[in-house]
Amino acid sequence: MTMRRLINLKRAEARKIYLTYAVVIIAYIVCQVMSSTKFLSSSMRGMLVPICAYMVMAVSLNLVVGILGELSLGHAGFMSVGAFSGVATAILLQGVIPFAPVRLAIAMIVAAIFAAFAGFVIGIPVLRLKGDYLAIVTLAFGEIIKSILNNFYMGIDSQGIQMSMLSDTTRLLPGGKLIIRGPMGISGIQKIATFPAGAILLIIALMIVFNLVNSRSGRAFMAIRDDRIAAESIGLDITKYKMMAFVMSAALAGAAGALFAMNYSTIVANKFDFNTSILILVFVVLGGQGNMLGGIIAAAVLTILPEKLRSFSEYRMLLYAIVLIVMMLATNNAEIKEFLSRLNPFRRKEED
Amino acid sequence: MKKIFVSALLVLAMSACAFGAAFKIGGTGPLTGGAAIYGTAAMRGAQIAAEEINAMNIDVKFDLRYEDDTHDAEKAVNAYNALKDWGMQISLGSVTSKPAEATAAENFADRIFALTPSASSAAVTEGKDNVFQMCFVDPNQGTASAQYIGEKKLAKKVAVIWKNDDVYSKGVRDTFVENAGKHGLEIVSETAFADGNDTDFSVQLTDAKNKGAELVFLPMYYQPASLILAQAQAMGYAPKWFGIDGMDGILTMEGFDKSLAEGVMLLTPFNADAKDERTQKFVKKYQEKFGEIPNQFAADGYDCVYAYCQALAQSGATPDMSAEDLCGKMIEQFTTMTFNGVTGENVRWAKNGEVTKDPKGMVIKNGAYVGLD
Amino acid sequence: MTFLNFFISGISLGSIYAIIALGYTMVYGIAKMLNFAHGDVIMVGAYVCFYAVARYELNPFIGVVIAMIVCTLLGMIVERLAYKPLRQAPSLAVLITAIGMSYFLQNTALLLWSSNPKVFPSIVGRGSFKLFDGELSISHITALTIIACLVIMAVLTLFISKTKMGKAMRACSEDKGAAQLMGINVNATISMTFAIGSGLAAVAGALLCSAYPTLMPTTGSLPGIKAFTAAVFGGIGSIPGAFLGGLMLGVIEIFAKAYISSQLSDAVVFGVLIVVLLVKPAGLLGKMTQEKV
Amino acid sequence: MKAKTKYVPVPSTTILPERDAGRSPVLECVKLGITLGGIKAVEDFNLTVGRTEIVGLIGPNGAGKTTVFNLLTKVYQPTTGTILLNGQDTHGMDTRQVNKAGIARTFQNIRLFKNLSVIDNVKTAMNNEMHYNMLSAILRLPDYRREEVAAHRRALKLLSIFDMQHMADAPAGSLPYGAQRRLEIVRALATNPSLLLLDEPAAGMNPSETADLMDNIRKVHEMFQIAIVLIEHDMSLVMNICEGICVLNFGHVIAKGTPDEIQSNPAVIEAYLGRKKEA
Repeated sequence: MTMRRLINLKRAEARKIYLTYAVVIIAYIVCQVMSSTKFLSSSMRGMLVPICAYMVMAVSLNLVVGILGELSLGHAGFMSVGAFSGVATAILLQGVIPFAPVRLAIAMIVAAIFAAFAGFVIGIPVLRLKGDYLAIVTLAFGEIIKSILNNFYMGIDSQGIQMSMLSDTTRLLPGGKLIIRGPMGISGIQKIATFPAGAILLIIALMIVFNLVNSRSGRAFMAIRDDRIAAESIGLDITKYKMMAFVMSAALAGAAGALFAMNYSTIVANKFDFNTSILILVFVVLGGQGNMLGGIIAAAVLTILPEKLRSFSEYRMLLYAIVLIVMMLATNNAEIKEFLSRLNPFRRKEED
Repeated sequence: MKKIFVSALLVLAMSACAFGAAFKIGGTGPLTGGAAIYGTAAMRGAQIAAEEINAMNIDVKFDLRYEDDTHDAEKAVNAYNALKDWGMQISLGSVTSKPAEATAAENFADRIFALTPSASSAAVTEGKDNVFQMCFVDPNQGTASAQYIGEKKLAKKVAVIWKNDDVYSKGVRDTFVENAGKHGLEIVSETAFADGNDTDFSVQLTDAKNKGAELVFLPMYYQPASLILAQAQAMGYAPKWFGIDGMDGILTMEGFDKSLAEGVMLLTPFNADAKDERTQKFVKKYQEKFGEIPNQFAADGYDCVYAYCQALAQSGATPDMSAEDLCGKMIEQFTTMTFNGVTGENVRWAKNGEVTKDPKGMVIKNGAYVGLD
Repeated sequence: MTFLNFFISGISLGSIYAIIALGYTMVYGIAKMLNFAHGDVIMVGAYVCFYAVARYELNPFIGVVIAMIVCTLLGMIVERLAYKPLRQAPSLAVLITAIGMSYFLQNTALLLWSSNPKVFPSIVGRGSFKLFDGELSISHITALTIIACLVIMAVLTLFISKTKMGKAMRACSEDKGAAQLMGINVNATISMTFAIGSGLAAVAGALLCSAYPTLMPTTGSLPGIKAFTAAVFGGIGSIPGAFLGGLMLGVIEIFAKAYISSQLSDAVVFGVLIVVLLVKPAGLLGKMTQEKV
Repeated sequence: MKAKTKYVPVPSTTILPERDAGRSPVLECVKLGITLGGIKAVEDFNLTVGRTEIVGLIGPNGAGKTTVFNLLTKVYQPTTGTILLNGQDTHGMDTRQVNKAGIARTFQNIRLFKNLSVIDNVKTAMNNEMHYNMLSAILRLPDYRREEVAAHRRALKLLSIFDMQHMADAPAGSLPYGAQRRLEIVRALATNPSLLLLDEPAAGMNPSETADLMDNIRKVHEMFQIAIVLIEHDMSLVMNICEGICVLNFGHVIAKGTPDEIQSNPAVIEAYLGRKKEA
């Protein structure tokens, strides 16, 4: 009996988890079918992979913001570390592993490891801080990562991998190839990221986060979020659990970064700036903190929305801003919520 | 909401199909965000050209559409796909370099011919037989600048200030530095800046001044350049200034004190003050329509559409052809034809998509460009 | 002497950060929200001032006053429409709304004033004070910015400690609920804070663009983030802290460029910020609040 | 109604209940003191608690009672003095380590994990007795299942002490006030403490709830055979349940003894009870 309860852990919550998986899988099947029957526009088809990457980013940031309860404003930094290390790995493996999906998988794993390491290094100082101060330090680290990658050069020649900072002093031997070129980033990337790969990564990310949340670690994260002092008083190691969430989140962001980068032929560090970090935070907040499905849907909606607004030409981004503000007001203001629910003729009875 | 949407669609549809069969030509560029000025200018230049051509009594008609890419590779690919959905047959690529690299890869894969007005990095055309540039490729600008300064004996000791997170600036700077020695130049000071710290240049200027640079090379766009000139004047530093095509536009900034730019030299293919009829006509039209003097981006956009016009007319292509068929015809035309436009006479293209035209050495005198030489 | 010149440049840049940071820190101190649209209000202020001075040829100081009025109204409208309905909402929701507002202002400016950069006419001319036979020069605008900063800081401090409204603000910053029970109109107080913060933004805009005279719709966003960093650096919520943080950030940035690497200066600035926060987790002048158990 | 505890002196100048006299005390505070914001919030605080003793900590508001708890649990680090827990000096330990060493507490203003379910609140407190790692959790390996099942069973058992097993799945924040207080005690017990600190467990309860609480505290004491220190203003509860009482005023201990002794202590009556009667 206990075992069954455990699998069906907290019925309402379990329902939500299964619903999330179901929505993702159904959406994947629908998109895949529509895509292969050419029913989907090029525009939508082109966005499938980045949407998957953003969804994984939303899930990953939700672990820190929604579950652990700490604000991070530098999440794009981990995406960036993942993108660069992942793409570099894929390029290095180009001759070794001809089968692209395997190369992609390895690249994503390497990206996750690099990003996790960055998360760990950053976590050491960051996690001693609280609230807005933690947020500003994550912002600072995001900018530092960007700044460093903008000055980082890496190439390969017959003597192995050469690296340099500030300017290209790798002095590659003839036949060598400069892979990361400072501010010019990486060019000529083979586009091996695919929609199925994105969907699989998303499912894996969801499994990791959901399973983690329903374990002793996840309970510890949420306990720290709800009341740090009480959490300490029952013997939880705050720093350890914060670090765990932070590193796991960074690893997922790294994998997402690799997926994202390998959907384009070129990538630069400036792409992963403060604005991208904020965009991902918007997904999380709009979808509801701690609500994975909400974050995923918000990621899709906010990625597609600016594209659908193209017909408004120069008013496009203005409308986007207005829609964003209105959505925030509608989902967070009690009176407006009430007003909207009165407008809805199919209003169901009060939820819970 | 719905009404606005419908009417917006109507307006678009009307502007599109007013001439019956037309070539669908599309491009992406930053129309919003920090780089909006470049995309907007290129789009407007192209619009004027398309309008002029459509009003002419020739068979080639254009249906032009520009999409916003906010100077971002991801959004550029989205914009490109939106154009593809619309039915784009030939492409103007992207306005800025990094987005153009991303869309060029799509152009290559989809076999849609592209002629980018101003994306100048070498990686845009590299390895793609159907992507061409209207502007100089960055490395050439660096080489040409070094050569020019060396040959004209403008200076021996040179300082370089470049933008560290910008593909364009970096590309020009790299070849300039590489070739400087060859032309007898000594680079005494090399400093950089980036987004977010592009307001104060006292350190860069002091470094150049203290190391005795007689000439400062500014491979960058005109907006930071204008700040550099103002700050140099404030600190009493007056070397020779040398810019590249991105510097063009500095004189048209509203409120700019033109005396600051006195004596600034730049290599640019376009000069809004040129006396030839073609340029004057274009500048006049642009001013009438948009209330501003066109910069080099606008001129590049304008020339792109005219170059297409010439190529399409010569190849006898018709708007009912598929993008792939047009692509083949365009490759054939662009590698063989010679084009005269506002950004240069006798413009030719190499097989790899790079343009060959004479950069004009300009110097700013009394608030206007005067040809060097 | 080069060192001193760099120092002066740092102070000059820092004073701009400081004046922007004052607005951030004040709103944070009272409304407990990071108003990311603050940088864009600065941009609006600069544009209004630009049009008043360059197009309508008004006296620069009248231009600044007009900009202050416009920005104050703008601040109050923004607060009323976008932030007030979220008074009870989680702080992150307000943060995101502020970011939406920032996009909104930027894109409105783009439509109204186009993306073409405008060159801002300095409100005090481009001259400078020369010291030590011209070896050392302090531009008028730097001097003015620092004086403006000090005056604003002094006025704000006096306002907050002496006036009734100021006391109400302090009460709200300590405990909104208790302030309400004491008969303070919390909503009005917060609106007032936004009004003052936005009025300051107009001054900051005029000074920012006088010192670094190109004006674009995105002009406010990056200095805004830097200034926000400065506010945290000095201890967010603390008015002298914002001043000190701004100046220090400017000096560190210039020194990092001059003596470490112009390419990595941002990384150095943020690195120093991190180190400072590790040593003083509430910023230079911030107060560490102990949670009551 | 209540068996009177007999106190006997033990070698180290303190007295302990007769049943604990042969065993080392669970807690010994020697000259404990702390200065907060320039004020000596607690000074020269000495207290010895026997293995299974129930001690009441009373005193007027602001006397420093909660501060003593905060010192014991290292929310504040004491400026002077030593705390020996099970004979081990807790100097340099933090809250978490003190908990591992055997102190669990509740809070004056309830501090539950409001968004977690009741049973998850309890299971979170069992974290230190679970050992499966993150990988086991993500892959749901056998050790994850085994330990989770065991934890679940034990959590239900603990909840049933307070008759709360039926509300296991409700969010903790949605519970009525009294239930929240009880849940805090269950959560504290789940960490297997040897000393339980209860900070005003009956605050805000009506007399019948208080009576229930009293029974529950006794039940816990009997079941787990642990020491309990409680801060309480409800004198009937304190006098009924506590074997030893320590009275604080202005950060100083003004009296120690059995309930009878305290009730008749003139200093206490003057400082505390007396004033209360006048009021």
